[in-house]
Amino acid sequence: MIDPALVSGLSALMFVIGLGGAFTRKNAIIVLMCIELMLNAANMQFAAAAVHHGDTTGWVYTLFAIAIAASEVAIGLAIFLAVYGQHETISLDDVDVLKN
Amino acid sequence: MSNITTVEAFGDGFISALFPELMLFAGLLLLIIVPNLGKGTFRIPGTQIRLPWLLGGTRFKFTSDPRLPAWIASVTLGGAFLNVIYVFSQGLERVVIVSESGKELLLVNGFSRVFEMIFFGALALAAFSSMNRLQVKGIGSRVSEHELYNNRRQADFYILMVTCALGMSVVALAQDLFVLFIGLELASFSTYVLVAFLKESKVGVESGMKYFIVGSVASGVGLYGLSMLYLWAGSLQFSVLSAAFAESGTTALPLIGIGFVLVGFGFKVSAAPFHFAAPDAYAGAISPVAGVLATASKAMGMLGLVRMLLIVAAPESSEGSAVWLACLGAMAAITMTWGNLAALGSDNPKRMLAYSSVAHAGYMLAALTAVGAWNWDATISGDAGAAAVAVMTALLFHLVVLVAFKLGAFLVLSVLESEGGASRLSSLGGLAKREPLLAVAMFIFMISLAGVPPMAGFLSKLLVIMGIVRIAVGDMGAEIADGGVFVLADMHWVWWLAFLMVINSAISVFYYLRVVVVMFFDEPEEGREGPLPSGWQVRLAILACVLTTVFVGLAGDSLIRICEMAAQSLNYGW
Amino acid sequence: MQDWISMPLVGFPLVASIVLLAFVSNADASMRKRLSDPIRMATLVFSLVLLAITTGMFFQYFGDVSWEGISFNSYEYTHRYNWIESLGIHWTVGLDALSFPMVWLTTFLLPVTIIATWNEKNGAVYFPIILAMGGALIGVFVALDLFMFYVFWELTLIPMFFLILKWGGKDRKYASQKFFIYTFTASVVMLLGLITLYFFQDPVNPLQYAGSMTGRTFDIPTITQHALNENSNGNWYLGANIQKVLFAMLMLGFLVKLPAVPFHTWLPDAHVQAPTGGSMLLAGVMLKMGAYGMFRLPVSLFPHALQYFQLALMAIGMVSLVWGAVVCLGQTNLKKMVAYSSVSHMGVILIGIATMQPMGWAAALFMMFAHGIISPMLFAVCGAFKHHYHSMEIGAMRGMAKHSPWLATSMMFAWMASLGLPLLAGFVAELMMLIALWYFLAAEGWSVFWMVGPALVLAITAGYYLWSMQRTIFEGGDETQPPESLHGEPVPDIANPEKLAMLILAFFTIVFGVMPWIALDMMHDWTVQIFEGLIMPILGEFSGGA
Amino acid sequence: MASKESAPLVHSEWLQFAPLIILLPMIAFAVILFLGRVFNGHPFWKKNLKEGGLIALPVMAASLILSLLLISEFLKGNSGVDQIFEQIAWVNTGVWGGGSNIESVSLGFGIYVDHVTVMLLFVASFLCLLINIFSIGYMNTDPINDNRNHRFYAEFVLFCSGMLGMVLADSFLWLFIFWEIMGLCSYLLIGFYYERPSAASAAKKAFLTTRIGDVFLMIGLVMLWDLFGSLDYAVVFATENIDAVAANSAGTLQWALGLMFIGAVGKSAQFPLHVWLPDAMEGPTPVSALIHAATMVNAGLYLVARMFPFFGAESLHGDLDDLAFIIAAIGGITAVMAAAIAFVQMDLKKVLAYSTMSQLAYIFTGLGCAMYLANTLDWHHDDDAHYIVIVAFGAALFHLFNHAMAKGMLFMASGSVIHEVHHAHHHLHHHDDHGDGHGDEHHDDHDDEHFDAQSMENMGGLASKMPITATAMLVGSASIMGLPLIGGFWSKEGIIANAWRVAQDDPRFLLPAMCVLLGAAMTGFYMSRMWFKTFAGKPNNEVAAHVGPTNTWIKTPLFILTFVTLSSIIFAGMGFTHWASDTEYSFLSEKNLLEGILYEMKHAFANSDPFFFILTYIAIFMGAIIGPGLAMALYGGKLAEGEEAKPWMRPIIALSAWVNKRFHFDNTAIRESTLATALENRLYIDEYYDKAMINIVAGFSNKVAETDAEVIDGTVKAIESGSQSLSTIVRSMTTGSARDYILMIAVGTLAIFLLIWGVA
Repeated sequence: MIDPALVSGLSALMFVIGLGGAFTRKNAIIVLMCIELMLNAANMQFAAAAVHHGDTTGWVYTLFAIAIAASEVAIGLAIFLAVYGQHETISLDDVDVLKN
Repeated sequence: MSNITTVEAFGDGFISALFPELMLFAGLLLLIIVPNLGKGTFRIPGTQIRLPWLLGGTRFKFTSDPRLPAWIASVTLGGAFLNVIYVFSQGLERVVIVSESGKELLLVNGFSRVFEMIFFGALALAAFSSMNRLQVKGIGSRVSEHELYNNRRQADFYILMVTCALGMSVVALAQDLFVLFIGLELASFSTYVLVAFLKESKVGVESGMKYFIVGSVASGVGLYGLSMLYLWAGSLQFSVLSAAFAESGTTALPLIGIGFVLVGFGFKVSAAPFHFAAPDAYAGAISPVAGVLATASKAMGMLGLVRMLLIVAAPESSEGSAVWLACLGAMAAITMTWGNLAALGSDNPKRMLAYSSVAHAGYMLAALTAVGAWNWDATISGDAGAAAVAVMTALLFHLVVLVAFKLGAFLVLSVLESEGGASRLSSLGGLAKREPLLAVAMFIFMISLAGVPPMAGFLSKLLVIMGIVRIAVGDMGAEIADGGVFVLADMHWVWWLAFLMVINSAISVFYYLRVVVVMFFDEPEEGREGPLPSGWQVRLAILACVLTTVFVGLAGDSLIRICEMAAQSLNYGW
Repeated sequence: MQDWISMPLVGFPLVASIVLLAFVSNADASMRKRLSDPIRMATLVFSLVLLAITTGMFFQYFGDVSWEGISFNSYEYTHRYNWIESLGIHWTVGLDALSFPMVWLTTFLLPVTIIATWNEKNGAVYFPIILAMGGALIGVFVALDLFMFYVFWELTLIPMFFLILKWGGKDRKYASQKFFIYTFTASVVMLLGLITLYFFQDPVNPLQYAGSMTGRTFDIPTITQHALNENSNGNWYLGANIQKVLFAMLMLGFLVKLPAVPFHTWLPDAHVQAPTGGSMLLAGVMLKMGAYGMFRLPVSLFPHALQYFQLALMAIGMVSLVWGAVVCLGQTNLKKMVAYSSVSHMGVILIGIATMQPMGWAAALFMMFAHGIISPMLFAVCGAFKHHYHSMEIGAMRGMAKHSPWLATSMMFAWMASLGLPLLAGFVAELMMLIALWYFLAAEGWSVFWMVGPALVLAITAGYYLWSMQRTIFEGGDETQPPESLHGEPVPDIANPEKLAMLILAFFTIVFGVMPWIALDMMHDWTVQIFEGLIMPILGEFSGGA
Repeated sequence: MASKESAPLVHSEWLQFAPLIILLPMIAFAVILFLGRVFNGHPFWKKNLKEGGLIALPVMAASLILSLLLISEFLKGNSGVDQIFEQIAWVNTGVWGGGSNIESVSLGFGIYVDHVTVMLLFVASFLCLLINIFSIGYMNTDPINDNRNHRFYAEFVLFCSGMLGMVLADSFLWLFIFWEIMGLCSYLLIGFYYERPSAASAAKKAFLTTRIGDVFLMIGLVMLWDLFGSLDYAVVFATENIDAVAANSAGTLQWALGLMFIGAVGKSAQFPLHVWLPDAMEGPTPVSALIHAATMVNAGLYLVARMFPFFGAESLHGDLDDLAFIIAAIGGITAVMAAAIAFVQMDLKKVLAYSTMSQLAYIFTGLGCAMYLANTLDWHHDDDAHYIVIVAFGAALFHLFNHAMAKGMLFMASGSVIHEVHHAHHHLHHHDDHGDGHGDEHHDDHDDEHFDAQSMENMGGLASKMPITATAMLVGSASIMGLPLIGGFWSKEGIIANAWRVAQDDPRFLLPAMCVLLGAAMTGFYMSRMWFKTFAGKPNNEVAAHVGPTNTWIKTPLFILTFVTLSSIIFAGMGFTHWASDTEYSFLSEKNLLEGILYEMKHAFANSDPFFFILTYIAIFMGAIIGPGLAMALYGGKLAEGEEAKPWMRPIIALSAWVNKRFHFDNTAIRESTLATALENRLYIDEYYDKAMINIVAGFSNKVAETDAEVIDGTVKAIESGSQSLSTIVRSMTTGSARDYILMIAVGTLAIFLLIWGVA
């Protein structure tokens, strides 16, 4: 069995990649993917912790988190679609009517 | 803590304990079903027999009324609100809902009830006042009665409102950090969509996208923090976490976890530097929604912070929590100053209110810092427990009355919006001539926001400052009476947060007053001379806000007592 | 004794004005015009009722009150209701030798202001606001609860803000905001000081009227008594450092309100832009709030700190006195000049306080009162000038003695009263201030040259007033064309209500100039007792126990 | 509410009515002002009541009668100090002067009558009445004054009230209060012709200049207050109080008195605060007579005379001599300076104004010398010294009396001349186009044309046309010049003698002594010059030739005053110099009238001390021969053909004509010299003051106003604009790109992470 610590470390790496990607990429879809990466990092950590503590609640948390991530994607894509309809771009840098 | 009733989920007493929430659930079902009722028929497959099916088809006159969802939502939310108040007036019945395995899931007590009051009240007002002013074709268009009747998105809007309320109430009740998180996400998703609801306008979708994407990142960080806490403690039950902290709260892992969770809630309360999406979101969203963001949503974030920091991470004699105290203090200072400075030059009333809401978040964070501060300063003991209750009381009071005047201000803007936009300060021009009563209402909201007596905003700010100073002074008064000698430096440093808050209130007067000046001094914009088109609902809502603002400001004692009770019932060891 | 009589003093005008305003706000423009006259009459009657009440109080109609014998920290017509019990906040009203003259002054100025600005435009709204202003001002003076005091303190800003904003001059937008923000900023610092003071009470042995949630009280008499007990033991109430800090925080609020140099720049702007009625109340009563607050709180509670800051206060007072007067010399705007003269006169009050002599305090108290009668007249004159000549520039209209003898006479009278002509009210205060100042200097062993500054201000004051009179009342005659701003219309003299107001003000200026004892006898016991109770123990201590 | 202390020690029953002397005019002020405003222009008001003149007249008469009754009571043997103790406790308060109790103090009003009071009370009430009479003749016949004379009379009576109040008040404080009321009236009266810019500016100048003095007076009073704890004469003059003060703070007392003296300098128009007096001649002539010759300017002298008990106090022996010297020196300098400026003035009233200044300076010198003597001689025990001191003080007061009478008369006479010249001018130039009566148009010619009715260039040879006026003027001039046996001679000799007596003692006093001696000659010159230029010689122009006699209202006071001035010897003989100054001395108690007169004669002309014998004759020689002689040589001359002066003036005119013929010399060079130019420009003092005002005061105030606007208010504005630009910076960080927002979240997260990592 894989050492939960390693999984934890991997999740930390994923989290950092996700967070880093979120503010370096312009395309909203990619940013959304980065966010998913962050959520999945948390999921992995939950799973690892569940194993570590031998507690099943962690798995429940993971399942719920996946559901949350899924609905988040659904909402996000719907919004991006609407944004594209109005702005004709989903580049985060170019959608800046509102500022200051 | 003795009189807590334990109820298993869906067991005996579950319904009576969670009656308001179940009301919301019922309302949600009605909202989904009722507007869809029509003359639709169901053809039995293979036959030509059409059975009346009632769903779909040409709608009944009754169900096709676009005001119907609004009414359902308003009645549901309002009913829940009144129910909460009723429950409150019947004395506090504390109920804890546990899972089959005995884990505490939800706790019904005064504290959660007060927050539900805030959530339901704000959302009920927002729903009620959106009834006849919801925009269809983007900011700037006027909605004819006819267009309104054909708008089927009405139902979606109010469904989201109610789900939002449901999510929030879960946050209020949660006794498990993950349950709290799920409630938070439910409410958040609803608000993301509500903000983006004006998908026919550029600003609408843009604000929605920004709010969504930034909020998602923040909640991602928060969730990761949760996972770290779980990794550390093996459970996300408040009781477990609290005990674990009391034992060994100084290690890095849980503290970093707390810090990450702070980010998640920090976004909700729009604390600097997590507030950036807020002004854009407020500016793009329709005003009642912005009002909800500024009041209910913020209260929800605040609630999370209180739960996290005070229940989980601030056990007695915990040296390590001083770290997050410093974080929080710095955040409070930066937030209030940032918000006020930014609002100072803002020409968009909605952005201005957004920044002012950032500033108010700063004040509340300062109060929270003070609550956290009483624990580890050696000179402060004595009535510090009562002092912490006092600050919590102030915090709750502030959140409650904020609904009245912050939401009220947004509702006034919403009246202007329904005429054709409220994104320039000049759109408020000459309001005093056009609608004197509306202008007076806005004036009252503004000075209340600024903290000018005798409005509720003054009392709330006073309570916060008093709470902070009380913590800072501690029991020096008693020791002076015993012959002790002190200097100013003996006071806890949170006193300087009170000082900063006072200075910030002074700065804030500037931009609030500018709104007043524009209303009472400037001429109306071209083509906006006459009285405003709007129905009675929003005006009634505004009137309610005005009355609350003034009445609470003049006689806030009973509300203070309610908040005090709530603060005392926070299930923590004082 | 009808103790309740002090209640309607506050409630009545506020409620009346809100009712009237609510009534008016439902009326359309033409209706409003028609309503203007009855509302004006109604506010006049209301304000006269208030005046009758306070005057009746003075003549002991409502109970046997010996106004001459009210000692320090005892109050007449006190009344206390629970307001916000959890915080120890009560609706407490009461009158003493310090507040009664101010309350009477306020109720006196209300009808006079209404009469003086009888023809103000949009009267249906204007007069109720004036009434509300009066109610708020009275509230400040009768409040015996820190919270209530602060509430009314800030409440006064709102009507004044609207008076300036709606009825003011060209730059009213700027002036009204500056006025509001500037004074608000100072008073929130004061508020923090008040709250800190509040929490330095001992919750273990709570004082009377303490709040259920806090164990402390906002009750001024209780706190004052407590502080008096502590201070007269020779201890520093709350300790040296904290006393000084709190003193400074409270003082900041009051100094800005007073206003003292360098916190005065809101005043000229506010005055120049404010309408006549606003200016009259602003200069007549509102500035006195600062001095009143000083006496009520810092001086009464923190005598040690007063002693410590004595020289600083003296310096600020001196600078205000001289600075205000010198700036006046350089003004060409009539109202601005008068506004700066107020700054100068408020310096007298500050010096009076800083002398720490019963006489100096009596001088300050009397100055508050005297200036409260004289400065409204100054501003009434300025307002009439503006009203008739559509200009505020000195020299815009000359030879007024010819065209507008009434206005010219009023102006000369008011100017002379303000420059401290004997037998008019202002002189008494200035004289007493000088004597007290000399006592201070002599006690400190300072040179007489320090007297030259304040005394020379009397000459400077005469200088700018005479200079302005030379260019307004005198000169010209037939050769001077009326100012261009009149567009060739005939030059009118002031209207009858204005004449009446001027006469009333002039009459009382003379009455209190010739018979200052009416007010001074009331203040005598108070000043002497507060000195004996608070200052003397300290002074004994400081002079090496001698 | 006024607490009344009752310790009635009222000596005289008339003393109870003394407050009426002040109150009556004050009431009249209100009455006249009110009626005047109501009935302005009404024929009854105008013709029968003379626009208030006939209301003022009985009031002033009543005041005079009450004063005389008071004086008579006083002289009847109730010598010593009389006082109404029944005071109004005006201000009650407390002061802390160390120790453990608070002294209760009160500032009250009461009446105080002593020798000095009585003397000045008579001067004031007597002259006020006469000037009131004169005014009715003068003001009401000048159409320019139509419909505004009520203002004149109102202010006039208020002034009188102030003057009488000042004299009767029982404390320095109330002296000051009434003093200021006089100042106000003086301001109003000088600015009576408010439409003239010159009058407006003169009024302002008068008020401001005296106000500067008042400031110091006030400081002095305050210091005095601190020393004595009161300003009541009864308290401050009490020997035990003075002793107590003398023991500790004689120096402070000298400072206090010195500062008070500055007030007197301002009020009595002494150098360097003299600049207002000549300008004040812008007021109507009765005003000049009243304020600037007879009464108000005496207030300063009165104040100094009131200080005498300090100088005379035994315990202060030798402590105040510096101040006495300063008083004398200021007097000496002003005497010469004013006289010199008077040389070149062409304006009749200005000559008199400078003359007033100069004569007041004499009195100051006299007072200074008397005070020096009182302060340095052991006069309480040594009878000779006592006599010297008393006479020295008395001489100064006597000169005050003589000067007031003479100068009042001179001003009225000059007013009469001006009045008639003006009328003649009118008659001559405007007769045709003013057929339809005297209307407001008169304003025009009064201002517009360059005819100056006050200039001596437009007079000359009037002796025959205005005999009464000329006589009055002659007597008045003689009195001022100190021609033997007439009026001021008696007092002036005394002042000069005392100055030299002191100079023998203290060489510092040589300055005032020389000045007064020189001044005698100068007085002789300019007064003669004025008379000859006005009344002798031939009319200078057509206008002067058409001057007619004056009316009865004007003549009456001139007539009375001529006699008073001429009978000065009788007053002297009655021992004026004694009883005016010595509280112990009783009228005619030692000598009868004839003895008194003979004694004075002997004392003046045949002094046993050779020094003073010679000095007397030098003074007479300078004042009565050199001065007038020079004036005759330059300005004397016969009247025009056919004109005949009254017999008593004929020899003088003839003499002047002879001297003129015999000794006439060309003075063009002198007239054009630098000194003369400087004198014509009033020694440039006014210019310097103006420059100082503009450059220093105005410059300073502009700087201060600038600082106020730019630094103090600038700071406020900078805070405002600074926070606005800060706001712009802060808001610009909300770039609009969601990427940046996420970045900020990441940064915040990182910060929290690092902070916690670092600590934990």
